[in-house]
Amino acid sequence: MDVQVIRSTRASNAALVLALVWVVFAATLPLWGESSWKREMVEFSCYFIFAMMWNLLAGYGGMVSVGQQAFFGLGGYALLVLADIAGLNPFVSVVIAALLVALVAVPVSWIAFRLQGGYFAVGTWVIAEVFRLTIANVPAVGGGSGTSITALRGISRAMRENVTYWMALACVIACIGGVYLFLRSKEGLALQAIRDNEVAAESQGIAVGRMKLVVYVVAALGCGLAGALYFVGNVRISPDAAFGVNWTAFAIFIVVIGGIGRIEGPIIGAVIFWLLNKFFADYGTWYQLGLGVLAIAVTLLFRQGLWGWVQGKTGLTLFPTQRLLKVEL
Amino acid sequence: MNMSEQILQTQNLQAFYGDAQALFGIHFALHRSEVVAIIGANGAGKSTFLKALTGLVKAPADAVRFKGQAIGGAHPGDIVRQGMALVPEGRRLFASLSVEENLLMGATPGRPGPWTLERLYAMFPVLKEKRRNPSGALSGGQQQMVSIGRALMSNPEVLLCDELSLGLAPVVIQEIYAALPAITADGMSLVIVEQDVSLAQRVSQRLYCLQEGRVSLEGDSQAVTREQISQAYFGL
Amino acid sequence: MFETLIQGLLLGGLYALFALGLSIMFGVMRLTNIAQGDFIVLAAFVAVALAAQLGSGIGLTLLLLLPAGFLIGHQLQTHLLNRTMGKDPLPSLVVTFGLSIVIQNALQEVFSADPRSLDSGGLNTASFALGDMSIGVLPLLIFAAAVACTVGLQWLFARTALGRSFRAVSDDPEIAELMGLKSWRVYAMATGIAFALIALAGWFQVLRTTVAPTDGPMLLLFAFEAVIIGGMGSFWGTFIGAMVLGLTQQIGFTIDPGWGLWLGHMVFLAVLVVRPQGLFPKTRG
Amino acid sequence: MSSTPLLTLEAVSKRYGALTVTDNISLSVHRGETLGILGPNGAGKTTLFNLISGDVRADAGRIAYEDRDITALKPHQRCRAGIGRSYQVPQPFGHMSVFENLVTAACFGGQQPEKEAWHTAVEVLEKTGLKVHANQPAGGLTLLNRKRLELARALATRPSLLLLDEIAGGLTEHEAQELVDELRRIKAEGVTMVWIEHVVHALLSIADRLFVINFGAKLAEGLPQDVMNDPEVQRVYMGMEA
Amino acid sequence: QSGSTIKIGYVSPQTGPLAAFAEPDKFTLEQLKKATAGGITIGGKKYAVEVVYKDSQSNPNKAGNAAAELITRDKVDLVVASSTPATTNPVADQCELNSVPCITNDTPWQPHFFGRKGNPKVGFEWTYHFFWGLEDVIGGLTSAWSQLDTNKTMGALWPNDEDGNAWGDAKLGFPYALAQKGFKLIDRGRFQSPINDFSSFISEFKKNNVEIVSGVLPPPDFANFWNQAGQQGFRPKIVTVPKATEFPAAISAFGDRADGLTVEVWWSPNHPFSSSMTGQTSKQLAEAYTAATGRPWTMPLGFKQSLFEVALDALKRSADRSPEAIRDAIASTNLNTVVGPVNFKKGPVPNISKTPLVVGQWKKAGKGMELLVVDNSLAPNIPKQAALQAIKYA
Ligand SMILES: Nc1ncnc2c1ncn2[C@@H]1O[C@H](COP(=O)(O)OP(=O)(O)OP(=O)(O)O)[C@@H](O)[C@H]1O
Ligand SMILES: Nc1ncnc2c1ncn2[C@@H]1O[C@H](COP(=O)(O)OP(=O)(O)OP(=O)(O)O)[C@@H](O)[C@H]1O
Ligand SMILES: [Mg+2]
Ligand SMILES: [Mg+2]
Repeated sequence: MDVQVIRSTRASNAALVLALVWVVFAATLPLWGESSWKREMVEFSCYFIFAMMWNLLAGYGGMVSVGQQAFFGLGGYALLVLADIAGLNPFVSVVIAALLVALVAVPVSWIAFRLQGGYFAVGTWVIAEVFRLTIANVPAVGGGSGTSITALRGISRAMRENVTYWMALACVIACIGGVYLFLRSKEGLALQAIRDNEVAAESQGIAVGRMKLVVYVVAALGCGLAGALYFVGNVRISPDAAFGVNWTAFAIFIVVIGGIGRIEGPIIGAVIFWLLNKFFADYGTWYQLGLGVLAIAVTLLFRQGLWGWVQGKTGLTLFPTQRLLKVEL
Repeated sequence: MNMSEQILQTQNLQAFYGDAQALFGIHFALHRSEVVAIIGANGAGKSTFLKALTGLVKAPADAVRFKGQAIGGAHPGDIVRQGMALVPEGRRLFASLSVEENLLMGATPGRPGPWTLERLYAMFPVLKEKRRNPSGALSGGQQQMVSIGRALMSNPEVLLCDELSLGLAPVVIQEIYAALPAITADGMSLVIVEQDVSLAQRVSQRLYCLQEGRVSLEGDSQAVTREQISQAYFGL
Repeated sequence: MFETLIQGLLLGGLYALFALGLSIMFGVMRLTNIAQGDFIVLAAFVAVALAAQLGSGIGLTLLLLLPAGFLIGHQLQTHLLNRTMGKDPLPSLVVTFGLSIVIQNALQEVFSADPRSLDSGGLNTASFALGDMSIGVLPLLIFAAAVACTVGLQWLFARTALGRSFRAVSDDPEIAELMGLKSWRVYAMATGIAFALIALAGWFQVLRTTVAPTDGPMLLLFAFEAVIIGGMGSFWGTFIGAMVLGLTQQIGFTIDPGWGLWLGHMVFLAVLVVRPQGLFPKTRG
Repeated sequence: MSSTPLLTLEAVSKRYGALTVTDNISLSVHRGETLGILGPNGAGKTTLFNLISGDVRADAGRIAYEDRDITALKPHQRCRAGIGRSYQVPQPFGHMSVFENLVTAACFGGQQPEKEAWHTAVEVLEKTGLKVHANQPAGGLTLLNRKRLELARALATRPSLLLLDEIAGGLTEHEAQELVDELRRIKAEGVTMVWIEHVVHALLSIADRLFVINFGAKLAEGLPQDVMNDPEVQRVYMGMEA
Repeated sequence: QSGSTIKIGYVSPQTGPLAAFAEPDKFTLEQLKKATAGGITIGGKKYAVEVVYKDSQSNPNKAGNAAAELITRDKVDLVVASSTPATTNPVADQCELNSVPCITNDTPWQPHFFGRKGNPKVGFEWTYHFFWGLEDVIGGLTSAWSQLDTNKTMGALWPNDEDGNAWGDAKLGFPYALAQKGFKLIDRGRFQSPINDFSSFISEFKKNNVEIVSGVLPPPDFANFWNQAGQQGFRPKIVTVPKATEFPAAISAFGDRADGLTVEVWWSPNHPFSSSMTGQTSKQLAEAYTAATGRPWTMPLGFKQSLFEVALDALKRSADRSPEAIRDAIASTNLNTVVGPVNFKKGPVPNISKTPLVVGQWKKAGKGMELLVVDNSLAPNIPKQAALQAIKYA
C-alpha cells in the first residue's frame, strides 16, 4: 500500500526560497548597512526570540506563562557573571549563559509543573519575582541598584557591533529553523496532542511530563539567550529591568497580534511591533496607550491574530507542520 | 382537554451551522399529552432539530410555533419560561454545583407545577442520597437522571429528551421509561430522540424518522413496519 | 511577636480586599484580570476627583464610588469582556493587560504622574491602644471590611439563587441559557460586584497612602497570590490566603526587611508545591 | 485456560473520600479472550479501566501485566507496554486531523517511526470507516465519529490488550452489528479485549466471559449464559424481578 | 552628519513612576529653543540646534536603548540626560561605549560614578556629570539636625535601589559619617520597595527611641510609613525623606501631615544664581515656569535648565563639531549656571562637578506648603530663610 502524505505547500516552498535570500541579504548587512540598523536588528532579535519562545511554550505547549522574564533576566545576569566577574570573552559568555539558564530551568520546572492553567501563569510570575528579589539581595552583582557590564569597554565599536549582529542573526535563524523542524517532527505531534488533551495524550503513550520538560527547558534556553544578547547591547543591568514583567507582556503582545500557535505569528508580530516602535515611540504616553488599544482591538477583532486572519482568507501557510493524507476517492 | 390540540408545530424549519445547512424544511407537529419519538441515523439532524426548537440554534420566527406563538429564534431562556424544556445530549450538568443545586437550577424559570425536589427524589432515590455531592463525581447514569430531573424542575408543558438511554444500564433505562407515563399523566407532552428503534416504537404514539436533515418517514408508531423504517434510515 | 502577628493580620486584610474582586472574576468567568490593580488605582483617582469636584466628605465619596464601580464593571463586561469569554484564557488575559496599559497612560495624561491622596480628616493616623500596643483605626476598618465582604460574598455565592447562577454559568453558559439565564447578564452582574469591591479597595488605598498612575501592577501580584493560595473561586480561601501572605511578609520584614517579600513568595510557592489546587479549592454549596 | 493470564488485578481498591469505588477487586484476563464488564451506572467500571490504564492510581492492591508488576507505571508506559484504551467520553486531540490523531497514537503508543505510523494510521482509518474524514479536525466530528476515533486511536497504538469503554452506545442496530464484526476481526488477530458495555446484546455476541461489578465489588463472574442467568445479576442490572 | 545642524540627544523619564522629574522638560526645551533661535557658532561656523527628545519610560533598559538609538540612528553630536541613576547611568554607559560626549545631572555623584564602576584615578573618557554628593547631603542634614536638641538617634529607611544603596553604603554613605558625628544609627537593612507595611520598622524605631528619621523613599512608601507612624504613635522630631518630599505635588498629597518635613534642597527660587542661557535669575525662572504652565516651581526645573546651559556653553567653545573637540570643551567647562558654578576639573573625582546643597523645611503657608531654607552651612551664599523646627503633633 502506498501512503502519500503532503507536508508542504506551494507557498511554503516559495517562503523557503525567500527566506534563503533574506538570510544572505541579512548576513551581509554589516558590509553595507548603517550601524543603527545593526543595533535595531539586535534589539528586535531579542524581542523576537523571546516571543518565539513564548509562542512555543504557550501556543504549542499549552503552558501560558507570565514568568518567562525569569530566564531573560537570568541570561543577563549569567552574562554579567561570566564576562565581568569570571573574565570570559563576552560573546562566548552569551552562549554559555544561555546553557546555564537552561540548566536552572530544570529544577524550576519541578515547582512550575505542579501548577496548571491560571495557577501556572501566576506561579511562574512569582518564580520570576523570587529570582528578582534574590538577585537584588546579592551585592556582588550590584544588588538592587544594578551595575554596568564593563567587559565590552575595551572592544572596538565596529567589532562589537558586527559580532553582536551576526550572533543575533544566527540566533534568529536557529530559533525559527529549530522550532520549525521540531514542530514538524513527531515530537511536534506529541506537543500538539498535549495541548489538546493532556490526559488522552498520556494514555496514547506520550511521556507528557518529559515532553513538557523539554519544551520548558528549550524555551528557557531561548529566553536566556535573548536576555544575554540583549545585555551585550544594553550594557546596564538591574534586577527590576531584567526581570520586569513587561518582557513577557511584550512577548504576549507580539504573539497575539501575529497569531498564536503558528510560527508566522511572532514573525509578523515582531515586524509590526518594530514598525510601531519606529514611528510612534516618541509619542510617549499616547504611544503606550495606542499599543494597549491595539492589543485589545486585535484580540477582539482577529481572534487568531493577523496571520490567522490572512490564513483564514487565503489558506496561506508558510511553515506547514500538518500532515495531509492524500486520499484517493 | 382536547387531545388533538397541537401544542407545537414547525413549518418548513431550516437550520444552519455557519454556512452548512443541517435541516432542510422540517414539518412537525406535537399534540398535548402525546409522546413522539424521533429516530434517524447519526448525523441525521435530530439533535439539531431539538436545538432549533429550544433556541440553541437559530431559526426563523414563524418556523416554530409553540402554543400558537411564533418562537423560532427566541432566546432559550424565554422559550423555557413558556414551557418547553430540553434534556440535552450528553447530560451537560453543572459540574461545580451539587446535585440538588443542579436540580434547583432547573427551577430558575419559576413555573409552578407538580414537579418539586420531593417528587423527583421519590422517582430517583439515588439522587436524594447524593444530593450534596458535586455532580461531576456521579456516574453516567446518575448524571442522566439529574439531567432529566433538572429539565422537569421547570415544569414544562413539552419536554424534549435527546438520547435518553445513551450509556445507561438496562435497569435504569427501564426505570426511566417506566417513569414516562407518570410524567405525561399531568398533560405533559414528550419528544424523545431514541437510537433504539424498538424501544422508541414501544413508548411513543407517533414517530418521525429523519434522514440528512429531512423527514423521511412519519407515522403511527405501532403501524410503521421494520422495512419502512430501515428504508427511511438509509434512504435505500 | 504578638504585635507582628496583629500587624500581619491587618496587612492580610488589605490584601484580601485587593483580592476579592479578582477572586470573583476568576471564579465566575475564569477571567484573569491583569488590570485589577490599575482599576483600583483608577477608583482611587476617581475618588480624589469626586472629592475635589463636589467637595464631598469621604463617606459621601464612597457612597458615590460604589455604584459607579458597579456600573463601570457592568458596562465593561457587557461591551468588552463578554467578547473575550470562552475556553481559551488568552483573549481576556490580553484584553485586561491592554486595559492596564491604557489606564496607566490615560491617568498619567489626565492627572499627571503626581501621587494623590484623599484627605481622610485624620482617620489615616487615628489609633487606639491595646495593651502597650497601638492599633490604627484605618487598618482595622480595612480588616473589618474585608471580613464583611468575604462573609457577604460567601453567603451570596453559596446560599442564594444569584450565587448558584454565577456558578452554573461559569460551568456551562449554553446550558445555563436553557435554564432561563442570560449568561452575559450574569457575567455583567459578577463583574459589577467585583468592581464595586475594586472601588472599595481603591477608596481605602487612597485613604491609607498616596496613589500614582503607575502603582497598579504592584497591587496585583499580592492579590493574585492571595487568590491562588486560597484556591480559586473560594472566598474564605482568598481571605485565608491573604492572611497567610500578610503574616509571612510581616514575619519576614521583622526578621530582615530585605527578604520579607521574598519570604511571602516562597511561602506561596511552598503552599502550591504541597497543595497545587490551593488550600480551599472551589466554592461548594 | 492454562497459560498465565495477560493481566492480573490482585485485591485492587480505590476510594474517593468516604466512597469506595473499587472494592478489593481481583481479576484475570487471559490471552486472546474477550472479557465483558457489566454493572449498573456508577458501579465503578470506568474507574476499573482508569486503574488498569494508570489514569488513576490504586490505593491498594497490585496490577500485573505480562508477568510484570505495572502498579507504579505511568499511563504512557502502560500504553507502550501494550495496553490501549478508549474513553467513555471521547477525548480526541481536537485541533489535529483524524489522521494525525492516529499517527500520534502509532508513533508514541505503538512506538513506530513516523513513516510506518502513517501506514498503521491508514490501515486503521480503513478498518474503522474514518478514511473520508482523514483530514478533518477531530474536534469537528459528530459524536458517533468521535467514538469511532476513540476505537481507532486505541487500535493505532497496536495494543495487545484493548480496553473499550461503551463504544456501542448510541449506535443504530445496523451500526452496532458492524462494530461487532469489526471487533471480531480484531479479536481474530489475537488482541485481548476488555469491553464495558450497556448494549448487552452486542456484548453478548462476542464476549467469552463476563465480569459484573456492583458498588465497586465483584457481583458475578463466569461464562456469559451463566452470568446472565444469575438471579442477582438479573435483579441488579437487568431490572428483572426474580 | 546633517550639514549645519547640531543635534543634542536628550533622555528623560517622561512616563512611568519617575515622570515627576521630567515635568519641566517641555518648558525647558521651549526656553532652549528661544535661546538658540538664531543658531550657535562652533569653530567659526554657524549651526542650528536641534534636540532629539527620548523617553526612558523610567526604565533603565529603555534609557540605554534610547541613548543607543540617539547615537546610531539620530547620530547626535552630544547626549544629555538627567533624573536619577535609572536614567543617567545607562545613558552614560552607552555613550562611553560608543565614544560620544555626554553630560548628565540630577543623580548624586557617587551612585553615578561608582555605580558605573568608575575608577577615581582614571575617570571616564566621554561622560561628565554634575550634582551634589552624599558627603554634602550628610553634612547638610546633620548640620541642620543639630539645630535641634535631640538624642541624635536616627532611624533609616533606605530601600534596595540605586539611591537607597548609595545613601546606606557602609563606607561612602551615611553609616560611617553619622558614626563620625556622634549619631546613633538604627538601620534595619535595605528593603524591597514598594512595601505595604512599615510596622516592623516603626516598632524597632520606637523601641530605640528614634527621634530623627531619614531615608530615600518613593511617595507611596513614605505615605505608608508616615500614616502608620501616626497610627502606631511614633512621633519623631525630625523627618527627612528626599524623593517623596521633593515635589510640591507629592507634598500636597500629604496635606497637613507635610508640615515640618525636611528635605535637602538642590535648587530653589531662593538660590542666588542666574542662567547663562537666558539670563533669568532663579526667581525669574521659577516665575516664568509658573506663568507658562500654571504649576508651582520644582527642583528639577533648575537642573534641566543648567543641563542645557552646560551643553550650549561647551558646544560654543568647541573647536569643531567632532566628538573629541566637544568632549574637550566639556572637560574644560567653567560656567556659572542657575544651579551654581560647574567645573569638571574641580570635582572630587575626574569628570564630576559638585553643585551646592542646602536643607529646607516644608512649612504651612496659607492653603499650601512652602519650602524654606533652614540650613546653609555648606553653601553660605544661599540665604537661610528660617530656623529648623521640630515637627508639631496635634
Ligand atoms: N456544532 C456544530 N457545528 C457544525 N456542524 C454541526 C454541529 N453540530 C452538528 N453539526 C452537523 O449537523 C448535522 C446534524 O447533526 P445532529 O447532531 O443534529 O445529528 P443527530 O441526528 O443528533 O446525530 P447523533 O445521533 O449522532 O446525535 C451533522 O451533519 C453534523 O455534522
Ligand atoms: N473523581 C471522582 N471523585 C469522586 N467520586 C467519583 C469520581 N469519579 C467517579 N466517582 C464515583 O465513583 C463511582 C464509580 O464511577 P464510574 O465512572 O467508575 O462508574 P461506571 O461504572 O463507569 O458508571 P457508568 O456506567 O455510568 O459509566 C460513581 O459513584 C462516581 O460518582
Ligand atoms: Mg444527536
Ligand atoms: Mg463509565
